[in-house]
Amino acid sequence: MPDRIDYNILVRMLHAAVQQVRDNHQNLSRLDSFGGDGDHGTTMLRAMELLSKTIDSSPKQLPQLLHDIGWAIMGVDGGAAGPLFGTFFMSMSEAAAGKDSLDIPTLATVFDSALAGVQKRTKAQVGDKTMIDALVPAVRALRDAPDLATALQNAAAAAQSGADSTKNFKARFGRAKNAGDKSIGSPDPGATSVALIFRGFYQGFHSHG
Amino acid sequence: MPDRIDYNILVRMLHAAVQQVRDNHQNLSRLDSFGGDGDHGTTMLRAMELLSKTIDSSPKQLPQLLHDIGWAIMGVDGGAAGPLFGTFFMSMSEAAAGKDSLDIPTLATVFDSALAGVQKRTKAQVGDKTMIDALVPAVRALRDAPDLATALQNAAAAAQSGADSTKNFKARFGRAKNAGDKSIGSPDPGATSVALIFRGFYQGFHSHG
Amino acid sequence: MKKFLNKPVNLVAELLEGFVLANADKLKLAGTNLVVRTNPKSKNKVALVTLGGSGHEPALSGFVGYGMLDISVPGEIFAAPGPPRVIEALRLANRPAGVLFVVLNHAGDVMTANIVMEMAKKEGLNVKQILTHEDISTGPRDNPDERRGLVGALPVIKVAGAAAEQRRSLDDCLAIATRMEANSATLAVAVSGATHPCTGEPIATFADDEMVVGMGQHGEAGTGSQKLASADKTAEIMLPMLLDDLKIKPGEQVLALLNGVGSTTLMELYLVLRRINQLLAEKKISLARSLVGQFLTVQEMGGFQMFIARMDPELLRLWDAPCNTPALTK
Amino acid sequence: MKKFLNKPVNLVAELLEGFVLANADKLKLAGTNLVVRTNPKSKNKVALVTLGGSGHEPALSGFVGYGMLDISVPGEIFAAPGPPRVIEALRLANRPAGVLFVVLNHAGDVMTANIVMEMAKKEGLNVKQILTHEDISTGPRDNPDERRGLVGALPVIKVAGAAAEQRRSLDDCLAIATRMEANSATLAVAVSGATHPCTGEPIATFADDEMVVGMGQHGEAGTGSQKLASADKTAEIMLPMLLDDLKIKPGEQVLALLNGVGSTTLMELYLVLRRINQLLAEKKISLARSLVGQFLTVQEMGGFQMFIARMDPELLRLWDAPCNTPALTK
Ligand SMILES: Nc1ncnc2c1ncn2[C@@H]1O[C@H](COP(=O)(O)OP(=O)(O)O)[C@@H](O)[C@H]1O
Ligand SMILES: Nc1ncnc2c1ncn2[C@@H]1O[C@H](COP(=O)(O)OP(=O)(O)O)[C@@H](O)[C@H]1O
Ligand SMILES: [Mg+2]
Ligand SMILES: [Mg+2]
Ligand SMILES: [Mg+2]
Ligand SMILES: [Mg+2]
Repeated sequence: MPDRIDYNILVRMLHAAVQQVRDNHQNLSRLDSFGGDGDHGTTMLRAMELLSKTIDSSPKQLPQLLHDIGWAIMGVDGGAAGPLFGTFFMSMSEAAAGKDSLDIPTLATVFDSALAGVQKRTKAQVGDKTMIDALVPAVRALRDAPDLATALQNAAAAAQSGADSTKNFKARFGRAKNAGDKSIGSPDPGATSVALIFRGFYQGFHSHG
Repeated sequence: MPDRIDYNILVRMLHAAVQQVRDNHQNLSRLDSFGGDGDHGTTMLRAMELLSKTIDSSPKQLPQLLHDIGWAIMGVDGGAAGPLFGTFFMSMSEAAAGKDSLDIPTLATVFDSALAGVQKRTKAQVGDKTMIDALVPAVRALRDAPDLATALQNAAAAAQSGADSTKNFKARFGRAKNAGDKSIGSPDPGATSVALIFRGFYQGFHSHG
Repeated sequence: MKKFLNKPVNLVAELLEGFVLANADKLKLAGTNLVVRTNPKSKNKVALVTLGGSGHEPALSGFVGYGMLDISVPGEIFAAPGPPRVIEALRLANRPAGVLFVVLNHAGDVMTANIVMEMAKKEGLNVKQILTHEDISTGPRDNPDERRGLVGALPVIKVAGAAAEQRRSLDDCLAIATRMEANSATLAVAVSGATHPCTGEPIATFADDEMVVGMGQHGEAGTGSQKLASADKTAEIMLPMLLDDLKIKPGEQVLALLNGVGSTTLMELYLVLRRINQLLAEKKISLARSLVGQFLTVQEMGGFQMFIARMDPELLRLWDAPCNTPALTK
Repeated sequence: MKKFLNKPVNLVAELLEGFVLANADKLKLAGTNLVVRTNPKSKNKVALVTLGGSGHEPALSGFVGYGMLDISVPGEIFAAPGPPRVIEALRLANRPAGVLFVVLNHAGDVMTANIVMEMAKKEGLNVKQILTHEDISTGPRDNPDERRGLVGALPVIKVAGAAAEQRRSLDDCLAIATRMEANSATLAVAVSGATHPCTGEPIATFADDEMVVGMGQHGEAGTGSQKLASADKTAEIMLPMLLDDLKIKPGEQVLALLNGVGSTTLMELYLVLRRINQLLAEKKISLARSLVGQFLTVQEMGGFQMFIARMDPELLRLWDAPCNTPALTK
C-alpha cells in the first residue's frame, strides 16, 4: 500500500465514492422520504455526477481538483446537501493548499479542515441526526491510524457506525426536524451518504494495485 | 266550482303550487344531478318562496300580481329556470291585462301566452327533454275543457304525463345536453317542476270551498 | 375538496364583500350587488358591461377597472344572474356614448341577455351586444350557437375596453370586439374534478390516468377522453386543433393565453407555453403576445384552457394598452 | 394529482423558459438561469436580489420587475440554489448604491446565503442581507432563528423595492425592510396535500375532516391539527394569534395579505378576508390595506397563509408605490 495519496490515487478514491452513491441513491431518497422531502438520493447523484465530470475538466492538480469539486457540488441547487458537501471538499482543498500528495498526518489535517468547514455552516452536533453524526467519528478515526489503509478503513467503519447510530435519533436539523418522530427508526440520509463516500474512499485507495 | 278565477282563487292556486315545490324540491335537485348540475330544486324553491313573498307585497290585482311574480322569479339568479319560469308568469300577465278575473276561454288564452313567451326564449321542442315537454300538453289540454275544474285537472294530468314521457329522452337543451346519455331513465327536472306547478294549480282551485 | 365556507345561501354576497374589500382601490358594489369601478369612467366613453355566474374567481368581476369593464353582474355559483339585476346594470351604465354588453355563450346567460336586450330596446337604452363563443370543442365554426364562451371573453373585453378608453364609438368598439372574437379559439383540457361549493357534489370525475380534451367550465363532458399526456404532448395535441380551426397561416401573429382553471399550477402552464412557442416557430407563426394565469377558474378543477387568437396591428396595440383591474394590470 | 410535466430533470429550466416567455415585457434570463429585469434599473439605485426554491410559482421570480426585485435566483423544486449562481447574481447586481439581499429563513437558503455573504465580503461587494422569518407557528418571537420565512417576503420586497426606486440609500432600504419584517407575522393553514412534481411523492397527508394550522411550505407538520372549520371560524382561530404575536393595539393600522397556496380558491379567501375585516373592526384596529391572491404556492396544496403587519405611514406609502412585476402590479 502506498504511503501517500497523490493525484491519481485521489481520483481513484473519488471515482469509487461516486460509484457508491450511484449504486445506492435510491436508498438515500427512500431514507429522506421518511422525514425529509425524498430528494437526497437525487441530489447526491447529481453532486457525484458533477464530481465525476469535474475530474475530467479540472487541471490535474490535487488541491485545485478538490476546490473545483467543492464548487461544482455547491452549485447542485439541491437544498442543504449541496452547500454542506461542497464545503466539505472546498475545505479539504484549503488544507491541502500547495501539496501535490497527502501523507497520513496531512490527510488527517485535510479531513479536520473538511469537518471544521462543515461545522461552520451548521449548528448541528453529534446526536442531532445529520451528516455530522457520521462525519465526526470518521474524521476522528483518521487521526491516530498507523498507515493510510488503516486510517481509511477505520474512517469508513466509523462513518458507517455513526450513520447507523442515527437510526434511533430524532431529527433536530434540516427538513426532517419538522417531521416529528417520523424519522425515528431509519438512519439519516445525509449521514448515510457520508458513510458511502468514506467507504468509496477506502475502496478506491485499496484497489490501487 | 266557480266559473271564473278571481284574484283570491288565483292566490290559492299559487300557494298550492308553492307548496308542491316545497314538498318536492329535494327530488327536483336529485333529478337535476343525473345530467345537470343538481341545483334545480334549490332554484325552484327559491323561486317559489319569492312567489309567496310577492303575493304579500304586490298590489291585490290579478295581472299585476302575475307580472310581479314573473319579475321576482326572473331575479332568482339560478340559471335557466329563473328566466323561463319568470317569462311564464310575465307572459300570463300580458294576456290577462285589464282583467280582474279569468273565465275559461281567457284562461286558455293566458296559458297560450305563457307557453308562447317561454317558446320565444328557447328553441327546445317537444321531445328535447325540457320543461317544454310538460308545458305544451298542459296548455293544449286547457283549451277544450267544458269547465275550469276539468281544464285544470286535465292540464295537471297532461303535464304529469308529459314529464313522465321525458324519462326515455336524451337531453338536447340546458346543461344536461352535455351529459350524453346520463339523463336517460329519469325525467327532466324542469318538466317535473311544471307538472308540480300545474298539480298545485288544480289543487288550489279545487280546494276553494 | 375541503373548502373554507360559511352558509351556502350567503356565499356569493359574502365573497363579493371580501372581493371589493381586497380591491377597494379599483372596485365597489353598487345597486343590487353590481360590481362597479371605484372611479367611474367618463360618460363620454363607451361603457362595458358583462354578466356571469360566480365560482369562477377572479372572473368576471375581476376584469372591472380601467381599460376593461365598467360593470359586472355576478350571478349565483355557476348560474347566470336573472334579468332584473342585469337591466339595472345597463340602466346604470347607459349614456350617449353607448354601452357594449359582453355575453359569454352559456344557455342561462344568453337567455337573460335576450330578455334584457328586448327590455333595453323598449326603454331606448343605447346598448349593443357581443356574444363570445370560441370553444372549438362544442361545435364547428359555422355553427357558433353551439360554441361556448370560455376564457376568450378576456381578450374581447381587453381590446374593446381599451378602445372605449380611447373614446372610440360604440360601433367601433363593437367592431373591434367582433373582430377579436371572430379570430379567437379556445380548447379546454381537464384532468381532475372539483366540488360544487354549495352542494358539495363532485363536478366531473376522471379515471386515474385520464385527461379530457374539450371539457367545459362546469364539467360538461368533452369528446377527447385520453391518457394523461406530458406538457409537451398535450400542447402538441391541442395547439394544431386551434390553429386548424382558425386557419392560421405561416407569417401570421398570434396571441396565446393559457388559463389554469384551478389546481393546475403556473409551473405546468409555463411548460405548455414553452412548447407552444416551439411548435409555432416550426410553423413560422409568430407568438406575438402571451399571457399565463388563472383568470377564469372552476374551483379546484385540474386542467387549463388554451386560447389562441389571430392578431392584427390594431388588436395588438389595444391588447398592450394600459389596464388596471384585479385580474389583469398593464 | 395529475400534472402536465415533461422530464423532471429539465423541469426548472423549462418552466423558466416559459415563464420569461409569458412575461417578456418584464423579465429575461441572464447568466446561469438568473431572472433579471428586461429594462434594468438605473445603477444609482439600490438593487434587490433574492434566492429560493422553485415549485412555488409565481414566487419568487414573479416579484422581479419595476418597484420590487432586480434579480431572482431560482433553485430546483423546493430547494435553494447553491452559492455559485447566487454569487453570480450578486456580482451582476453589485453597484456603488449597493445591493439588498433578501433571504427567506429556510435552512438551505440560509446556508447558501451565509456562504455567499462571506464571499461577497471577501470580494468587496456592497451587499447587505435581510432575513425574513415571520412564521409564528415555528418559534416564539424572541427565537427568530426558528421562524420560517413565508409570504411575508413579498411585503418586505415591496416596501424595500419601492424605497430603492426612490433612490433611498442601502442603509435606508435595509432599515425599511427590517421595520417591515419586524412588524410582520404569518400563520399558515393546510387542508389537503400536494405531490412533488419530480418524485410524485405526496407532500403531507390529512384526515378527511382535518385542517392543520401552522403547516409549512413543504408540508412540514404544524402543531394545530383540528377539525376543518368554516371560513369565519378559521379567521377567528388564526387572526388573534397573529395580532397577539404582534401585540397590535386598538387604533393601529394593519395590512392583511391572504396567500392561497394552491387549490384553495380566491372565493374562499374573500370570505376569510371579510371576516378578518369584521374582527378587526370589533377590536378597533383598522384594515388599512389588503391583498388576496396566490403569490407563493405549494403546487396544488389546499390551504392559505394569513399575513398581518403593523403599518406606519411610510410603510403604507411604500406599499402603495407603483410596481410592475408578473405577480404584483400597482
Ligand atoms: N442544518 C443541517 N446541518 C447538518 N446537516 C444537515 C442540515 N440540514 C440537512 N442536513 C443533512 O442533509 C440531509 C438532507 O439532504 P437533502 O435531502 O439533499 O437536502 P434537503 O433537506 O434540503 O432536501 C440530511 O439527512 C442531513 O444529513
Ligand atoms: N334551453 C332550455 N330550454 C328549455 N328548458 C330548459 C332550457 N335549459 C334548461 N331548461 C329547463 O331547466 C331545467 C334546469 O333548470 P335549472 O337546473 O334550475 O337550471 P340550470 O340548468 O341553469 O342549472 C331543465 O331540466 C330544463 O327543463
Ligand atoms: Mg431532502
Ligand atoms: Mg430538498
Ligand atoms: Mg341545474
Ligand atoms: Mg345551475
